[in-house]
Amino acid sequence: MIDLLSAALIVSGLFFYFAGTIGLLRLPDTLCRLHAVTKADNLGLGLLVFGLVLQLSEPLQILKVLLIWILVLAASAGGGQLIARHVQRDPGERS
Amino acid sequence: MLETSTLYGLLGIVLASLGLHAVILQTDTLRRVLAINILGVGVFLVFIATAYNGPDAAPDPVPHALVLTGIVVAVAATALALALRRRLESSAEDGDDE
Amino acid sequence: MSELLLIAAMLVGFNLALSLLAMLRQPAASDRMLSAQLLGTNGVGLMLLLAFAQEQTGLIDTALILALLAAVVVIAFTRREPEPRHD
Amino acid sequence: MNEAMALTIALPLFGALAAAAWPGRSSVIGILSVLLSGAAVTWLFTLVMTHGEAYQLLGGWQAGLAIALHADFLAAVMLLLTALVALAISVYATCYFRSPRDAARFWPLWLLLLAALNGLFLSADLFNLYVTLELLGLSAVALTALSGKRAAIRAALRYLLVGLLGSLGYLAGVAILYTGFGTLDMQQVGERIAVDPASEIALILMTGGLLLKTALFPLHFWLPAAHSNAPAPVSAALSALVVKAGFYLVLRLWTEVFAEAISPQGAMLIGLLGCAAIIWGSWQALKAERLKLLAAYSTVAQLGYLFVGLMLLFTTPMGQDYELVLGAIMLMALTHGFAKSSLFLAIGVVQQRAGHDRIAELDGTSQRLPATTFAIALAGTALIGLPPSGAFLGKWHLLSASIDAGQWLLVLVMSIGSLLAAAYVFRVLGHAFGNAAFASRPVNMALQEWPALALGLVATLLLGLGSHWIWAFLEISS
Amino acid sequence: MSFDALLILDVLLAALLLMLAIAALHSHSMHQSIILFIVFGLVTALAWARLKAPDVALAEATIGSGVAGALLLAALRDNRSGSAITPSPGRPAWQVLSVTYLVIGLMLTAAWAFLDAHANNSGPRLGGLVQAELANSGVGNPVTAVLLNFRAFDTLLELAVLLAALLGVLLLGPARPAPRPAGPVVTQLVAWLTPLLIVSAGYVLWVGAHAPGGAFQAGALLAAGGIIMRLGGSRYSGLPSGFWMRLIAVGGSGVFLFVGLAAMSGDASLLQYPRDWAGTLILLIEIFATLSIAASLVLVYLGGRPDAWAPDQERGHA
Repeated sequence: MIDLLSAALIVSGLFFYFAGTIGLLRLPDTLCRLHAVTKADNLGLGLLVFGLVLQLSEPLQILKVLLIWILVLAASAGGGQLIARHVQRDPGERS
Repeated sequence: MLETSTLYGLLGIVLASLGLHAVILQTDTLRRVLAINILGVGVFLVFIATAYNGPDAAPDPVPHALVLTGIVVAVAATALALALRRRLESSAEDGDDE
Repeated sequence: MSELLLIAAMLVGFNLALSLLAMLRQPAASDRMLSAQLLGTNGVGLMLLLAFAQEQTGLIDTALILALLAAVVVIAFTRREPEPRHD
Repeated sequence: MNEAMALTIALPLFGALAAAAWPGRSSVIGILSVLLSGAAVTWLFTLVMTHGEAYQLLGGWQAGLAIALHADFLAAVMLLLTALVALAISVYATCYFRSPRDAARFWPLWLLLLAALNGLFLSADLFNLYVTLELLGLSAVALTALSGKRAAIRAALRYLLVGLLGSLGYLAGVAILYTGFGTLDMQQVGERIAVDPASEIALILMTGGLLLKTALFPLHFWLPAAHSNAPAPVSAALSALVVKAGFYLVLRLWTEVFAEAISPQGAMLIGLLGCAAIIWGSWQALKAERLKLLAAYSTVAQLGYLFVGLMLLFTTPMGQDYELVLGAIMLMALTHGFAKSSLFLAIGVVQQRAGHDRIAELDGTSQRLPATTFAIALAGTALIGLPPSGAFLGKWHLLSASIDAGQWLLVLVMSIGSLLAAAYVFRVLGHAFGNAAFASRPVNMALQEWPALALGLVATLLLGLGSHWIWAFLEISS
Repeated sequence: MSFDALLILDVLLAALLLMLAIAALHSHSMHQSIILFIVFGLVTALAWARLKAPDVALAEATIGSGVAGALLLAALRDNRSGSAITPSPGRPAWQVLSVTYLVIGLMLTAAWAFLDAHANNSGPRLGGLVQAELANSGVGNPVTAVLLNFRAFDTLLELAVLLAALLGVLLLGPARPAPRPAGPVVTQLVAWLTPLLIVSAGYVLWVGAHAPGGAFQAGALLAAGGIIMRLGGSRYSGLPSGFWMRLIAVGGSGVFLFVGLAAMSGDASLLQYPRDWAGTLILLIEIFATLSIAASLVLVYLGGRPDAWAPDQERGHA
């Protein structure tokens, strides 16, 4: 049962990973890409992380795996803002 | 069937050759530094590939330690090369003082 | 289960390659950073999957460190001194 | 015995750390460390002479797992050369780097370089040798850049990239050897080596990497700029010691590790490159307009003799003749070490006094700097290979070995090389003993003139007249 | 089935590394090259993980990709002409061709020799010896045992190499000027990342005794903390000044050498720790090594000599 749930989470995580990359390839404009891509990606990693956490029993390991997701979320939130600013500073750079 | 350690070992040799090729032919210092680093990674790959003993056995730890040493040496050399380059860039206006 | 993990790892590997292609197609610096961030997330995911698939818990630490460094690299990428224009 | 080996590496390393931590006292710390490590080397040398080879497994682990240190006669001789030349250079450097700021920059790196050299001569582990090579390379590069002049920085950057390429080539060979033989211990690898692809390609990669670092023609392109743009004491160390380290490793690898895998064609190739180095280096030295450049090209040529000797080593059958050639190589290396450091230190004095080192404008140097001019003459005698210098005997034995082997090309090349060397040395001396007034700055430089003179005397008199002990000892130890 | 997936992953990683290497070496923009190189480091770390070398993966991520990447990004700003690409003068065709043929020849020979050596290596390897002596080494992680006990002499000299590079950087002129104070987002990020990096460095150092990790990875993590502090506008990244700065930089090799010499009593050789004390001594050495490595990496990141390195001297010569 747990294995099944875990597998389902991992598979849906993969789906969002691919969605993010396809967004990066297909969306027309940097800011659009920024929002769509980071969201899809973080969701992908999040689902993956929760799928994997179900396989663990040791609290420290669970904590570490969850921390990974939080870190990536925070980094992409900060990074997203910084990149957005970079784009606004150089509007000519948009493609 | 292609064996894992063979695959990575050969990859290492190809990467090292790419690095060697670029370090001889490129003229830009930064790119040469990159090439040296990639050459190094190629050599490290050969070490780690020969340490690999298949999916179920423990690998040989000695090459792992050697590569760790190699990585630190590589970053030290990179730092020195970049500092020399910085000095060269910043004194470019002075002209030759020799 | 471990088969699923391996296949998942393989698929994330594919995704990593796709992201790289996306990155090589982008000329602008900000897009490069975005793709690099994406590559980082993929790398963290792949490292985690490898940790579970190969049953090497030490790799969880590595994934954690990668996640931390991804944040560091974001700062290093975006924080650039004022310089003569046009990059 | 074991303490002596450990101390020869540990003392300069400790000195380097102390000199880096207390830059204000770096000269004192530096001289003290050089003296102490020189004492350790002397101790080790006498131990090797009296008790024979020393061998130690570090950490007390078994062979293969541990890094082995090994002091045989060859290593002991190289250590002694390094200690003596280092002492002279250090005395010279206390005056050369007068400002505390320059001294603080020079001493820690110089001591690191000495630690690397001593470690390289003693180590019997293929990967440990890589680390010593890198330590040697990075400290040598940093010292080359010491003057901060643009030409020096550029030469240092190129020296660094070439050196890294060389050491990575060496490391690639080690990786292949580990794949094939599963060990890093030189002795164990030597036992397992065979005529197989792994041994051959490892031989090519490691030798190629080291030749790049040793600047054997045509891989010498980086050397003249690096050696002629470094400060005088650094140039002396680079030419006399650092390039020798690369040759020493090639000699060791060829005779101890790869002996089985080396083909006559391989030995021939090295010999031919040596010949080309002799002719090309001497010719360029003759054409050089600056004294330091002349000395640097002369190093290219002198390295050629060592590799010619290496080839003869592989065409000579084991036995007394073999020892004669090995002794001749050692004598050539020693003589060049002392002579070239003497020459560079003397050039440094001239350069400081005259403000330049353009050969054509150095008329009359002998009137103002008699001791330094004498040192240049002594060094020149050794470089040409005139009696009574050590190089005379060395060349003599190399020539007779070539004649025995029927290698007439070598005889011809060595003769031409000596003639060219005579020409470039006398060109310098001709100007130095000229009558024109020598424009000089009044500086008291006694402490700087003496080291060059002492080194020159060792190269010509001591090594020439006392060289029979090398062969005497080689006979005992074999 | 599962084996196939693994093989495909291996081939994918190999192809990625090749693509990244070629792109990094030949891309038109240097900025792009450096980003590609950092990604190359990331994928290399994955390859190490795949080859069951987690210690190396950790080191590659922190040092090979992280710190080296930061160094390269900083170097990119040193260009006089901004980061604009100066079209490099091409090499003559004969040079390109001959070097290419030479390198291809060398590559094929090396590949042939590697395959031959790999197929015939049946002799004993060092891994078995390490396992046999691991219980006597004082630590449980075999890689740490090799680095700090069996082959400790390598590691001691390696710290000396780092010191040589640092001293070289210091003599090449003044450090880069401190960056402008950062904006709120960066300040915020730095404020919560730095403590995390310090904690994780401590964790990696401690865990290295029995699991992947150790002084070099920990040192690089601390250095990463120092580097982002610098990027956030701090001048010396919290390093003390003068004597203490120098002492931290040389402390690692100093303590290592001191312990190694002190162990050398009676019949014991250099670096032969007393067996009961091995674990403690290794931890002691690793703590100082971590601090030294971190300080050295931060200092080389500054690109030159900070005034704080030897304030007395700088004042005397100003």
